[in-house]
Amino acid sequence: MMILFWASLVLIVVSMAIILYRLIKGPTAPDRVIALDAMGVTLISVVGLLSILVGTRFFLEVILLLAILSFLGTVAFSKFIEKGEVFDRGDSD
Amino acid sequence: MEILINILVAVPLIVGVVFTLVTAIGLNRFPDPYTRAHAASKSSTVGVLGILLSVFLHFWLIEGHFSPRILLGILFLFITAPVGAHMMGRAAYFSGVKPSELTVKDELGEDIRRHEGK
Amino acid sequence: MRSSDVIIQTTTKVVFYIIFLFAIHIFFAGHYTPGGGFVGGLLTASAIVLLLLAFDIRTVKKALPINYTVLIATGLVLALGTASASILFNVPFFTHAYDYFTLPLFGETSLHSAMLFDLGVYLVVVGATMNIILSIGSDD
Amino acid sequence: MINLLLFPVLIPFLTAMILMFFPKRVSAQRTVTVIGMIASVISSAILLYTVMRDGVQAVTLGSWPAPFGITMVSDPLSAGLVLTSNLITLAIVFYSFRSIGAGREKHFYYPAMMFMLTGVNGAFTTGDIFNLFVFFEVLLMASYVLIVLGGEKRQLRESIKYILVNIVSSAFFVTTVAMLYSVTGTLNMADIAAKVSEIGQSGILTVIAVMLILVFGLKGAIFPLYFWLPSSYAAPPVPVLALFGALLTKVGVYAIMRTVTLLFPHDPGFTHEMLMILSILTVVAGCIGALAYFDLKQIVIYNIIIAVGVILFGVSQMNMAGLEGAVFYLIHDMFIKAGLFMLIGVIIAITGTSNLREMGGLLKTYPALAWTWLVAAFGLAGIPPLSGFFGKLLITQGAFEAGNLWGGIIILASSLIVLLSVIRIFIHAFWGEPKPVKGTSKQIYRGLFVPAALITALTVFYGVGTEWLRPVMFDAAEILHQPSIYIDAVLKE
Amino acid sequence: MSVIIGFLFMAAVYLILSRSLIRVVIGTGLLSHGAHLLILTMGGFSGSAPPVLEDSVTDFVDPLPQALILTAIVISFGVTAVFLVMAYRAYQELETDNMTLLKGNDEHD
Amino acid sequence: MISVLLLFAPVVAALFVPLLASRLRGIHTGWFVLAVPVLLFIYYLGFLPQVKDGGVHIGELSWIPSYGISLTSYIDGLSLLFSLLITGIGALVVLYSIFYLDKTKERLGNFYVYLLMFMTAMLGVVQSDNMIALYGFWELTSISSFLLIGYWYTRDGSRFGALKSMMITVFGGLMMLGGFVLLYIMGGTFSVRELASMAPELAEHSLFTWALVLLLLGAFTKSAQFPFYIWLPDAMEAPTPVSAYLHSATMVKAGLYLVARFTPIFAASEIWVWLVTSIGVLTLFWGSFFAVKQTDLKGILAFSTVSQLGLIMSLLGASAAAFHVEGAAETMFKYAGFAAIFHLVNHAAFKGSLFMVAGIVDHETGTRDIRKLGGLMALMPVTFTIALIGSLSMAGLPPFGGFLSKELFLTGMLSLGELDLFAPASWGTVLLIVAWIASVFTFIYSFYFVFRTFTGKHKPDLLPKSAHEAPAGMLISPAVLGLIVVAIFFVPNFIGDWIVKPAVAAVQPFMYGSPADVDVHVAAWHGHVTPELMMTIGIVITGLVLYWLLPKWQGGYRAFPEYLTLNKLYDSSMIFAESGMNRLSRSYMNGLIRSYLIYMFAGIVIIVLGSMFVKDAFAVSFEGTAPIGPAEIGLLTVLVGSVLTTLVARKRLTAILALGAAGYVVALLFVIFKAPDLALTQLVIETVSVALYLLAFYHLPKLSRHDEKRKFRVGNAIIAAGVGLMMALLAMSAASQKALPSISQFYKDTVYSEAGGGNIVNVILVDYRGFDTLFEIAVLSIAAIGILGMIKLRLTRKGDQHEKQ
Repeated sequence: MMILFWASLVLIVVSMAIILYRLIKGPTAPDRVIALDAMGVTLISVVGLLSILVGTRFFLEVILLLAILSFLGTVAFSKFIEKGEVFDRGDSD
Repeated sequence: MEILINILVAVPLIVGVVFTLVTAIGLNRFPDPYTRAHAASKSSTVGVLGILLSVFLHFWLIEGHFSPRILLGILFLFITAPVGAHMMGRAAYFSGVKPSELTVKDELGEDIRRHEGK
Repeated sequence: MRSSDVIIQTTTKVVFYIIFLFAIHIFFAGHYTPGGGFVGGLLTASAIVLLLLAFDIRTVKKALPINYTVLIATGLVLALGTASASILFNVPFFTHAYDYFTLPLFGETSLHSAMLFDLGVYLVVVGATMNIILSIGSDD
Repeated sequence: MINLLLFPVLIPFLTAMILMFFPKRVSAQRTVTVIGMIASVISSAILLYTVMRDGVQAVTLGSWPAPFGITMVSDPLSAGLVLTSNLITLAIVFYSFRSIGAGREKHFYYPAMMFMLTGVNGAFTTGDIFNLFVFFEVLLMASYVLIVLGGEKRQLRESIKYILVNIVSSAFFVTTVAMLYSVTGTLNMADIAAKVSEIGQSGILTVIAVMLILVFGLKGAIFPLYFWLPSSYAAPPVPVLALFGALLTKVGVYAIMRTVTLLFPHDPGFTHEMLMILSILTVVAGCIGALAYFDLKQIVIYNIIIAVGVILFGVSQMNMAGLEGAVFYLIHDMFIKAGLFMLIGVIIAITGTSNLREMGGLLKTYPALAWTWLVAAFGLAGIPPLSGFFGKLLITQGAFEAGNLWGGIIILASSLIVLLSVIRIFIHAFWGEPKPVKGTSKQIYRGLFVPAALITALTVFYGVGTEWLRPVMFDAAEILHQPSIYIDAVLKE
Repeated sequence: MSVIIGFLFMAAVYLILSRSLIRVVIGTGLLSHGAHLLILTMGGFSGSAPPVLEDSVTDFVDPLPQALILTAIVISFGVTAVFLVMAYRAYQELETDNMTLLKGNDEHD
Repeated sequence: MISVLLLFAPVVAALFVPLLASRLRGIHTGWFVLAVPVLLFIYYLGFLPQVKDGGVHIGELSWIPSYGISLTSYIDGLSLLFSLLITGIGALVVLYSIFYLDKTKERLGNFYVYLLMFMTAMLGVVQSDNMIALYGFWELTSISSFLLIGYWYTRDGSRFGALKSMMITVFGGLMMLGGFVLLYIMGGTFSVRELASMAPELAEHSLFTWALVLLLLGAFTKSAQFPFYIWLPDAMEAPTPVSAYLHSATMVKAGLYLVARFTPIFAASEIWVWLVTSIGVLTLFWGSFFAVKQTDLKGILAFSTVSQLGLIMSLLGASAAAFHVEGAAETMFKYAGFAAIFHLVNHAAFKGSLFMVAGIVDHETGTRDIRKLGGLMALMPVTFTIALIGSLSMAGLPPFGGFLSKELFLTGMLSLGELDLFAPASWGTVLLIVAWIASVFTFIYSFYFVFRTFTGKHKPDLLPKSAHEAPAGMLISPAVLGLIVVAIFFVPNFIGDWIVKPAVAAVQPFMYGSPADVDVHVAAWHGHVTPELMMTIGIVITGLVLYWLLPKWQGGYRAFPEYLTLNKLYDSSMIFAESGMNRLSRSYMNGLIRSYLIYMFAGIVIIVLGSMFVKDAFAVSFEGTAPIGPAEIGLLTVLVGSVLTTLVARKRLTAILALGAAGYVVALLFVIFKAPDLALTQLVIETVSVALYLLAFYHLPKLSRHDEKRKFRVGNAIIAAGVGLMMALLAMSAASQKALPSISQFYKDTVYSEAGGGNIVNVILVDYRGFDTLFEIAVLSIAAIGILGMIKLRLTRKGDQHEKQ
C-alpha cells in the first residue's frame, strides 16, 4: 500500500515538473497564472500524500490553507493581469 | 475488511493521480490560455478531489482520525476552483491575449461589442 | 462591464466566512496543534484581502471600520500586558499561569494566559498586515 | 524587584505603544515621550545603582531555568550602556522638538525612536544570542523607519543601501546563530560560554566566532565592512543622525565585545589578533575619510569609524587596562558623538548648509556655540581632562602592556587626525571672515543648542569626574576579563 | 542540503549585486529562504515526528530551530515589506530603478 | 593644597574676564589681569629661601586616585625657576599688552582669557609631578597657543599658523603620552619623583628606549627642535605680546623643561645623551643659519629662538653626559648643566625684550619688513637702546648676560669633545665645530636684526605710518628686561646662587646632593686666556667680517630649493590630507552600493574561508543529514529550477512567480522535515508577500537589466559563487560537528507538565521564548508604521529642491 502512495507521489511530482515547465515558459502571463493555479492544486495533493507517508495528521491543516491561498493567489494574479493593480480603490468610479 | 479499505483508499487515489497527470499534460498541449485554463481547473479539481478523498479515507478508516478539515477543504475547492478559472479567463481576455486560431466563437467579444454599441 | 465582478463577489461572501472561521480555529488550536497567533492572524488578513480583491477599498473600509494602527497598538499592549502581569507578583517577567479545566462539551481544556498573549500576537499580525497592504494598495 | 533590569527595555516599548494610539496629536506625542523617557532614565539609573551594589543582575524570563528560557543579564557594562543610551535619547528628544518638523512628528517619529531605544537597550541587556538577533531586528527596523521617514530624495536613495546591507547582515547573523546552536546546542550566551570552555574552542567554533565578529562588525562598521555607513548616515535629518551615530554602531561594538570576551576568549592568538588588525585598519580607513571631506556630517561620521576601531583595538588586547579603556571609550564616544552631531545640527540650522567652505566667522555671532564645539572637539580628540582621554590612555596602556607598541602608537596618532578633522571644522566654521548665512530664530537656536550643550557638559563631567565612574568601568572590565563571573551569575540562580 | 543552501545564497547574492532594483528585492527574498533552510538544517534531521505532542510518540524533531525560523520568517516578512515599499518610493522620487544611478554624492548634496 | 589651587588662579580669574571686558569698557581689561601674574610672582618668590637650601614644596590634590592620577604642585629649584619666569615675564607681557592692544578695536576678553588659560597651563606643566596631569597641562598650552596664534582669526596666516603649531605640538604631546604610559608600565607610577628614584631599574627595562624616544618627540616638537621647528616661524602671526611670552620665553621652553625634568631618569642612556645633544646642536646651527635669511623682524627672532632653544637643548644633553663620567662634578662637565639653566634665564630676558622691541617697531611703523626699515635710531632712541642690549647679549658680547652663558656653552661643548662615550671621540669634536659655526651665525643675525632696523637710511615713504617713539608704558616692560640682561652680567653669581643652582641640582641629582654642592662660579674674566675666550674672539671677528659682506651672500639663500624645505613637507602633507585623501576616498567610496557590497562580501568570504582553512574547521559527516528520497529530489529540483528562473527571468511577473514557487517549495520542505507550523506560516507569508509584490508592482517599472556588461556579470558571479561556497561549507561543517546535545530535550520533557501545552513549537514561541515573539511582533508593528509613514509623508514635494539628480 505504501508503494502505491509513493508511486502516486512520484507521479504527482512529475506532473508538477511539467506544470513548472509551463510556468517557466509562459509564454503569456495568464499562462503562468494558470500554471500556478494548477501548481497550487497539485501541491494540495502532495501535502495530502505526504501526511500519509510521514504518518501524522498535523499537516491536514495545510491542505485547507493551501486551498485558500491558492484561490487567493489566483484571484490576485488575475486581477493584477487584468487591471494592472490588485485592489480597486473605490473612489475612482 | 482490510482489502476493502485499501481498495476504498486506492481507487480515488489512482483516479486523482491520473487526472492530475492529465492536467499537466493538458496544460502543456493546449494552444492558448483559455483552453489551458479549462484543463487546469476542471481536471485538476477532480484530481485533487480524488486524492483528498483518499487521504480522508485513509485517516478515517486506517488511523481512526475523522478530519473535518479535509472535507472542508474539498468543499472549498469545489466552490473556488470555477471562480478561479473564471477570473483567469477574464484576465487573459482583458489583458489582450489572442485566442488560438482554432477558436470558433468569441461570445464575450460579441457581448462587449453589443454593450458598447448601445 | 469590468468592475462588476458579480461572480467573485458572491463567492467571496461565502468564502470569507470559511476562511475567517478557519483562522479562528487555527488560532485557538495553536497551543496544542499546529497554528497559533501568527498563522491565524495572517489568515484573517488574507480573508480581508479577499474582500478587498472582490470589492474595493472604500467598500471594505466602510464594512470593517477598523483603524489598523490602533489595532496594532492594542495587540502590543495586550501582549505586553499579559507578560507584565508577572511583574506585579515579582516573579520573572513572562511567567505564565494556566490551569486545566474540564468543561462540558469540550472535555479537558486549559485556560492559559499564554492564550492571551497569543491573542495580542494575533491582533498585531492582523493589524500590521492589513496596515501594510492597505497603505500600499491605497497609494497612488 | 527581580524584573528591574527589564524596565529600561519595556518602558520605551510601552511608550511607543501608547504613542501609536494618537499619532496626529503632536503635543501629546511630545509629552508622553518625555514622560516615558524620564521614567526610563530613572529606572536605568536605579538599575545601574543596583548592579553596582548587588553585582550582576540576571533574570530568566518565564521562570524557566537558565539555559531554557531567555535570560536577561545586566552587568555594569550593559547597565552603563543602557543608562547612556537613555540619557542621549532624552536629550535628542528635546532636540527634536525644534528640529524635526511637524510632518515627521505626526508620522510616528517618536514611536520609531522609542522602538529603536527598546531595541538598543534590549540588545545591551539580553543574555541570549537569538534574542540579541531579535533586538537587533527591532532596532534595525526602527532605524529603517527613522532613516527614511520624510521620504526626501536623498533619504530614499541612501535608505535603499542601508536596508540592503542590513538585510544581508541579518541573514548572516541568523545563520551564524544557527550554526552556533548546531555546534553547542544552546542559545544562552552564558551557557554557550560555559560549554565552549568545556569542550574547547574547536576550529569550527573559531570560525563561527570570526563570523560573529564580522556580522557585528557590519553593524559596528569595522573594516572592510564600513563602506555603507558614511553616506547612509548622512541622509536622515540631524536628530536621527545623532541617534544613529551615538547608539547604533555601538550596539555592534558591544556585541563584538561580548563575543570575544565571553563566548570565544580561548583562541586569542587567532581571533583577537585578527580583531586587532581589523581594528587598526578601521582606524586608518576612518582617518582617511575624516580628512577627505569638507562636509560637517561626513567628518564626524568618519570619526565614528575611527572610534569603533579604537574601542575594538582596546578589546582585542584582552587585558584589564585595554578592556577598561574600551569600556570607558565606548561610553565616552556615545556621549560625545551625540553632542557633536547635535552641535553640527545647530551649525547647519544657522548656516543652512553642511559644506564647510560655505561658512565662516560664526565665532563672532555665536560664541557660546563655538566654545561648546571646541570643548566637544577636544573631548573627542582626547585632550585631558575631557572625556576621551582616559579611555584612550587605558587603551594605550593595554596595548603597551600586551606588547603591541606600534598599535598603541597608531591609536595615539589617530587622535591627532581626529583633532585635525574637528579643529578644521572650528577653523572654517567659526574662524575666518563671516559669511552670509541663513540664520535662524532665537527660539530654535536655543531649543537646539541647550540639549547639545547639556550633553557636552555631561562629557566634561564624564572626564573630570572619572574617579566616581571608575568603579563602574572597573567592574565592567573585570567581568569582560573574567567571564566566569557573568556565567555564574546567569547559570547559578 | 548544504549544497542547496549554498546555491540559494549564491543566487541571492548574484541578484543583489545586479543593477535592477527589483532583482535586488527578489534577491533578498531568496536570501531569507536560504537562511531559513540553513537554520532548519542546523536542527538536524533526526526524529520522526513533528514536535507536537501525540500519544505514543516520543521521537520528536528538534523544535527549537523551528521556533527560531518562525520568528525569522515573520521578521523577514516585515523587512521585505519595508524594503519593497522603500524601493517603489525610491523609484517614484528618483525615477530610476537602476542601482548604478542611485549612487549619489557623499558630499553635501 | 593651596599651591595646587593657585595653579588654577589664572583660569579662575579668566572666568571673570569676559564680564569685566564687557561691563567696564572704559578701563583696559589688562589692568585687572595684571594683578594675577604679579601676585603669583610674589607668592613664588616666597619659596626662594626654602628652595635655595635644597628644600622642596609639595602640594597634592587627589583627582583620580584609582588610576594614580593627582594634581600636584611640586616646587623644587627647576620648577620654581620656571614658575618665576612664567609669572614674571607674564606680568611684563600683560603690562606691555595693555599698551599694545587697543581697548576699543580688539576683543580683549578673548585675548586675556586665552592668556590666563595659558598661564595656568604652563604653571601646571612645570609644577606637576604626576605625568598625566603634566600631559594635560601640556596639551592645554598647545590649545591656548592655538587660540592665541589664531587670535586675529580672520587672517589666513593666523589660522594657518595656529593649526600648524597645534598639529605639530599635539602630535608631540601624544607621543610623549605614549612615553609616559611606557614609564608607568615600567615603574608602576605616574609620579616623576618616584620614577627618578628607581631610575637604575628602569634603565634595564626593554621598553626603556621606546619611552625615551617617544618622550623626546614631545620635547622636541614643543621646543621647536629640528625638524619640528617649522611651526614656530608661522606662530609669529600671533600678537606680539604672545610671541614674546609663549614663543620665546615660556611655552617653547616647556620642551626644555621636560628634558631637564627627565634627565635624572634617562641620563643613564647613551642614546639620550647623543640624541638630545646632536639634535640640539643641529637645531642651533639650522636656526641661526636660516635666521639670516629672514626679512621679517619677528621671523628673525623666531629662527633665533629656534636656534637658542637648540643651544639649551644641546647643553641639557651634555649635562646628562655627566652621568657617565666618574667624578664629573670635579671636571668641565659640571658646566653644561649650569650653562643650560643660566642661558635659559638669559634667553628669556633678552629674547623677551627683543620681541617687545619688534612689536614696538611694528606698532609704530606699521611694518616688520626689515627691507623697509632703517634709520630708526634717531626717531626711537629708547627702543634702539633696548634692542641693542638684547641683540648684543644674544650675540654673546660683554657686558651682557649672553656673554657669560655663551662662554659656559662653549665650555660645555668642549667637554663633550673629551667624552669618548659610546661614540668615536671625533663626534664630540664635530659637534663643537658645528656649535662654533652656529655661534658665528648667531652673531650675524643679532647684528642684522638691530642694525638693519635702526641704522642706515630711513625710508619713510615705505612705511605705512610715520615712525616715532613708542609711548612710555609700552617701553616699561622691554626696559625692565634689558636692565635684567645687564644686571646678569654684573652679578651673575647672585642669580646663579638663588635661582640657577637649585635648578641644576634638580636636573643633575646624580651629581649634587643639594644646591650648595653646585660648585660653579661664573666670571667674565677668568684671569687667563681660556679656549672659550679664544673661540669667542674668533666668533666676533668672523661674524663681523661676514656681516660686512652680508649683502654679497644673503642672496645665496634663495638658491636653496623651496620644494626641499620642511615647510613644504608640512604643506604638502596637509594638502594630501585634504585633497589627496579626498581623491583616495572617492576612489572607493563611489556611492555605489554594489561596490560596497562587493568589498564586504569579498572581505567576509576571504576572512571566513581563510579562518576555516587556517583552523582546519571543515568537516563533513553524513550522520544525521537529510534523508534523500525521491520526493526530496523532486522538490529540490523544483527549487533549483525556480531559483534559476528568478535569475534569468526577463519579466518581473515571471521572477515573482518563480520566487513564490521557491517559497512554496521551501514550505513543502518544511512539510517533509516535519515542521507543520513552519509550513503553515511559510505558505501564508509567501502568499501575502507575493500579494505585496503585486501591489508594489503597480508603482514599479518593468524589469530591466540595464544592459549589464559581461564583465559586470562575471564579477557578480564570482562573488556570488564565493558566498555560496562559503555558506555551503560552513553549513556542512557546522551541521557535522555537533559537539553537544541540544537543550531542546528540556522542552520536550516539560511542555505538557509545566507549560501546559501540546505544540512544542508554539509553546516555545509564546512561553519559553515568548520574549522573542513579543519583540518580533514589535518588528512587524514598526514595519507597519514605517510603511504608513513612508507612504503618507512626502517632504520632497514641499521643497527641498537643492538636490539635482
